[in-house]
Amino acid sequence: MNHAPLAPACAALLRRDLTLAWRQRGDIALPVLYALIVSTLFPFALGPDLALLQRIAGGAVLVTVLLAMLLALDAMFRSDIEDGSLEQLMLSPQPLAPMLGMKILAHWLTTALPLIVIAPLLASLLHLPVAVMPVLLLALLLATPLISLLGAVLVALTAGSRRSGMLLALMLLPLCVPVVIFAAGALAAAQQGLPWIAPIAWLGAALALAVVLAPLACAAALRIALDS
Amino acid sequence: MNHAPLAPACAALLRRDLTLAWRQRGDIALPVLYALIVSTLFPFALGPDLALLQRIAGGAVLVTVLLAMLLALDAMFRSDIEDGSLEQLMLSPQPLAPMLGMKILAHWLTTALPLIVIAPLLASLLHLPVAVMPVLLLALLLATPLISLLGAVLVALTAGSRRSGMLLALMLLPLCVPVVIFAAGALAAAQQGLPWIAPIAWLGAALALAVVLAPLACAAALRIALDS
Amino acid sequence: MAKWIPLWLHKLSSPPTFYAFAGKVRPWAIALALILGVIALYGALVLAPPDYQQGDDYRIIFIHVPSAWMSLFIYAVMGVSAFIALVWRIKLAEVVAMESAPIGAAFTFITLVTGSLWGERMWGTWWTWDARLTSELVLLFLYLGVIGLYHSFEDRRQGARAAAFLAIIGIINVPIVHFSVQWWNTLHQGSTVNLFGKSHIATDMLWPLLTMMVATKAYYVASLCGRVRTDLLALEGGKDWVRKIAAAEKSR
Amino acid sequence: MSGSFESFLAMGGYAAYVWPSYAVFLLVLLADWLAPAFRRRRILRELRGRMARQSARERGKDGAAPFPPAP
Amino acid sequence: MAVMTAAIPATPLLEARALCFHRQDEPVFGPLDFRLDAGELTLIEGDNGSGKTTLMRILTGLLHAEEGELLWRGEPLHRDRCVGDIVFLGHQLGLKSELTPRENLRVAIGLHGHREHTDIDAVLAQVGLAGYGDEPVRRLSAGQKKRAALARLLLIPATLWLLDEPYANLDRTGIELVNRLLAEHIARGGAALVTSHGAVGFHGGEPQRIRMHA
Amino acid sequence: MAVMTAAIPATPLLEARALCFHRQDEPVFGPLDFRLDAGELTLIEGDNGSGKTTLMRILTGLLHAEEGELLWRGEPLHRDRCVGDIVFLGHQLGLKSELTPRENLRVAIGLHGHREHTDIDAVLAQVGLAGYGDEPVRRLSAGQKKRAALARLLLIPATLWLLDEPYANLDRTGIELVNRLLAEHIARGGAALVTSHGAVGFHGGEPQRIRMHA
Ligand code: HEM
Ligand SMILES: Nc1ncnc2c1ncn2[C@@H]1O[C@H](COP(=O)(O)OP(=O)(O)OP(=O)(O)O)[C@@H](O)[C@H]1O
Ligand SMILES: Nc1ncnc2c1ncn2[C@@H]1O[C@H](COP(=O)(O)OP(=O)(O)OP(=O)(O)O)[C@@H](O)[C@H]1O
Ligand SMILES: [Mg+2]
Ligand SMILES: [Mg+2]
Repeated sequence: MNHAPLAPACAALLRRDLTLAWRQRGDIALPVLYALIVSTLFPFALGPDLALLQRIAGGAVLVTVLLAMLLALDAMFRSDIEDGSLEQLMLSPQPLAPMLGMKILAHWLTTALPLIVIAPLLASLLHLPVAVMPVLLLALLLATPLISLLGAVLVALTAGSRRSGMLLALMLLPLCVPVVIFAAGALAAAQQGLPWIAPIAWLGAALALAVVLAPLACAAALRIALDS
Repeated sequence: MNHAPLAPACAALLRRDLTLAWRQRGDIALPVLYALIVSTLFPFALGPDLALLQRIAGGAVLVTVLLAMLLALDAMFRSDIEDGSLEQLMLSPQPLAPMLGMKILAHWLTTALPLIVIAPLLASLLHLPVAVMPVLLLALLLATPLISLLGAVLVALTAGSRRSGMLLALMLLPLCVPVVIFAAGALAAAQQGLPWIAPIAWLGAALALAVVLAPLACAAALRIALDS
Repeated sequence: MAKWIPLWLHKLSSPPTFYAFAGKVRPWAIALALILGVIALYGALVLAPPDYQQGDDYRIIFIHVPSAWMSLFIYAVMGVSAFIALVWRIKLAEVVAMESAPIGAAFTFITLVTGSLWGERMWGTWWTWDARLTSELVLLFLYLGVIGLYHSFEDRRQGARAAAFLAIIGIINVPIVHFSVQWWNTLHQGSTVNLFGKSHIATDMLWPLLTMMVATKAYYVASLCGRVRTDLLALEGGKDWVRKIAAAEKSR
Repeated sequence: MSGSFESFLAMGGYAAYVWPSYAVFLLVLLADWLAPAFRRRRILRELRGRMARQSARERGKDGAAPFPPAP
Repeated sequence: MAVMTAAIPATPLLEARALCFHRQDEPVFGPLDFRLDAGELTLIEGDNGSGKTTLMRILTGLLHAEEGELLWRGEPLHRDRCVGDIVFLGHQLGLKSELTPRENLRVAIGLHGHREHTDIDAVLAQVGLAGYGDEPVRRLSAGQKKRAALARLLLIPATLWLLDEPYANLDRTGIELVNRLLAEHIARGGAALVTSHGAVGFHGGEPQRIRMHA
Repeated sequence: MAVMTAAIPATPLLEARALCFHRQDEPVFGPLDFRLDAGELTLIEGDNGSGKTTLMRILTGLLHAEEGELLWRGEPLHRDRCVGDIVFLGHQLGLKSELTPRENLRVAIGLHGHREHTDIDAVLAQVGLAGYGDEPVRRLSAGQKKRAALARLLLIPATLWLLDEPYANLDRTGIELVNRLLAEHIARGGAALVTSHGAVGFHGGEPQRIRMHA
């Protein structure tokens, strides 16, 4: 008997999730398209007042991207639970936390990354000043993995329950608020030409912590949630 | 053999969908909560500038509500397809169009209605003037069933395809834009104290047409989509 | 179960024993809460003089502050018993944690509403997104999340464990609520009451506040006893002692 | 007395803020106090239902009832 | 066949003539000829992947075969003509897992109509689900779910039963139950097409067989 | 038992002592005692809803039984001790329907490790899926899906196989295939717990039986 070592197992899982995402690329594109729709509808809903749009652009892009991510979060483990793949994963001789870390990574790569890529487009649809763009991207690069990681823990907690949707949203809101506050703080500072390092540094610190702890918490939560 | 008459069949189906929605009420509440989250995050993202918030309130609530509806649209037939219930429905001795009409009605009742109920709350979170509230509600009452009906046709068309998510969003966007334009037009007019009847009347006319045609189109689309 | 738990505690944590015990504690606790509550209300509304700056408006403090304290205190109790529940799988700890949540949510809600009413007068707005207010709102969401998670599982014990996990994660919010006025500059005022040092508040305003604090604690104990009893019935539905109660209730 | 009582009710002109606060406090706690009583009744009712269902199942098992002999 | 039909009628209930099905130009099953009369039971046999499920879905009208003819009571099979007279039980049971068996059956009755002299409670007891009528289907075991789906057959009026592996997941008494239900249905003048891999002893003689070749 | 184990070892592979399971205080199955040694096949029998699937999920460690003891190689069964040595095939096959059988198997190997002297193509041919390796699982028939899931058993190293109704949906050759796989696994010194409703002829003698009572 030769049990599989960790690294190839991680690679196999990551590759599986990416392949699956590619096979169903229409569904990955969904958050991106929702974000696009929102950004397109805004000018229509608010009227084409340039100064107004510019004023809200940073915040609107931020909220839109995070919201689009939340959309996809719910599905993180759903199909794996439904077709029994998660059981098989939990029965494999691998530590669960790094495996879940891989799943979270795959999720971030397939939902957040495309959103970050089109964020400049969204921002320019709303006439965000070009100078603020790098700060927006930096904020997103830190905020989105944070949401993925924290969200995964909550999704895992609700995995075994049936009324998952509402609960998830309920529990996510408190998590999103601080993230949005810091990210929007950085944006606002940048837009006014003030230093914006401090809030970004806070986000970075939180991310570092989450990268270490979230997969462990996620594994624990999943064990609890599926024991029924 | 006594085949079931139409009215009780409609009632049975409507009742089933409402019971299901009630059993999974957490999932129905999801759009509502997403709408709440968005409305809560906006002030964070934009800063608590009262005049600014007031300015965008109407449009933001409109976009938020429609977006939340779109979220739930995708799931309209999904579970029925997965567990074989849709097959059973299509094999029942009932005309498909009224049956689907019932499903659309149930969908509207369970997703749009709660959203409309909390719309005043969302609007007041964003400090929308009270005088505009009735217009907002009227616009939503006409716009949401329109989106439900049109959306159902598109969902039916993409039901059989794998990449349904993206396709759906792509096809929905052009449908949403005019609806948002008219509804936002009415809101803007009301906010400025101008007559707002005309755009509302257009929405009403479109709704009347959609109520008649959409279920038929939906039935045809579903037959095509599932023949594989 | 851990060996070091004293025998009487071990015995008490058996559901039927605790059911009986809570049934005895409850009337005493609620009586204490009512008596102290009435005294405190009298002191608050009648005896305490109007504030020289705020007039009579400040009387909201006698509701707002004890409720705010309770909202944090109950969360701490919930967090600790959630930890015990997860580590030692003690049924009673699960129940105490889960049944604390609705009471805590009630106090949090009261804090938010009274604070808003007060803020409407003092700050000219009923809501701003400052750190204390926001973190208190987050506290409410955490309570609601715990309640929702608990009830969304079919198996109650499993739900209790999942919700306990959430409660433990959320405990970081408690110091944030408390220290937010120091860490960020907020509209909300800082500490005025200091239990161990000198308080910056007149004595005839202080004693109703402290009495109300004790009254709310007593109320918490009473309410918790009632709720735990109810939840134990649901949890132990298969056991004979519960079935006897069920059968007896029917014949009544 | 009635005058002072009225002034007491008026709360120095802030009645609209003070009394709702106290009302919310009392009402919310009252609701919290009453909720378990209702839940208790429901739990016991459901438990009696479950007991009845169980005995129905037992009966079904003993009597080999599910499958009457084929005609 | 020891059934109670008067005589083989001139026009069969269902008839297939040189029926072929292709998926993307790959043949799924070859030309197939068979006829099925009221009061007749037919077994479809074939290896895994030989097209049994596909054939069933064609017969329900959900799938469309381009080649060959399919006649329902002598006329080309079309949804409007056969609908309500055919009931299908496939690999997917068509039960809502959040509803109870009772609620699921009530919906089926609402949609398909109610067969005379049947009622939900009696039928649930008949399929061995007494006491499970108010449990969400999600909580039933695999075999119990299958039984709940079988209960639907008994409650709605339909002449032709299309059963795709009705025996899967059932225990001995369950298998016996299906056999008895089929025998009663046939005796009542109904017809049934059944796929199965197991060796199943039908009541009332040897059924007609259709062999599928992959 | 006509198997090739040297002698019955002192500590059994798996042993259950007075194992009970309750769901919300309702008993699902009663006190159960059994032991399973390496090189032994055990059949779990019971009616629909008697708790076979539940028992399997407990043995995998996914579910937790509060009463009774469960020993794995003499020590209390715990995930860390048994993981990787137990493989489970349940009502849900654990295949991703968008991936091909080959891709699904590759993931399984990545997670569980590779048994010596096996390769995917050979195994696919062995279970009768030659030519279907690159078709998405979604497009396979019910029996073909089951075969793809069986292929996983052959590729990964595990001592104990827990098979929940492995015969469902399989045709005759498929049933024969499962029997052969079981016989080989036993001969190799593995152990298996199998639930089934059908009368199945194992190779190599009569298996031990556990009867579940609802
Ligand atoms: C919605 C608005 C408000 C919320 C959510 C809120 C929340 C809180 C919380 C959570 C505490 C307890 C802090 C702790 O124990 O660490 C507290 C204490 C307090 N609040 Fe508020 N508050 C609000 C509005 C107000 C207003 C408008 C005032 C008066 C101007 C006020 C005055 C006080 C005072 C005096 C304390 C006691 C501070 C101490 O001694 O520690 N609050 N509030
Ligand atoms: N949705 C689909 N798309 C493409 N091919 C399919 C699809 N479903 C089945 N097939 C293929 O069509 C053939 C017949 O499948 P079908 O499901 O009808 O077989 P079956 O006889 O029911 O087998 P089983 O006994 O395993 O249920 C198989 O080769 C299968 O791979
Ligand atoms: N998720 C669940 N929640 C609650 N009860 C359940 C759940 N799953 C199964 N049950 C109940 O537990 C009992 C045992 O179910 P189990 O699935 O173990 O039976 P089984 O022996 O596998 O039956 P089958 O032969 O039909 O597959 C049944 O009475 C069933 O109704
Ligand atoms: Mg098939
Ligand atoms: Mg089973």
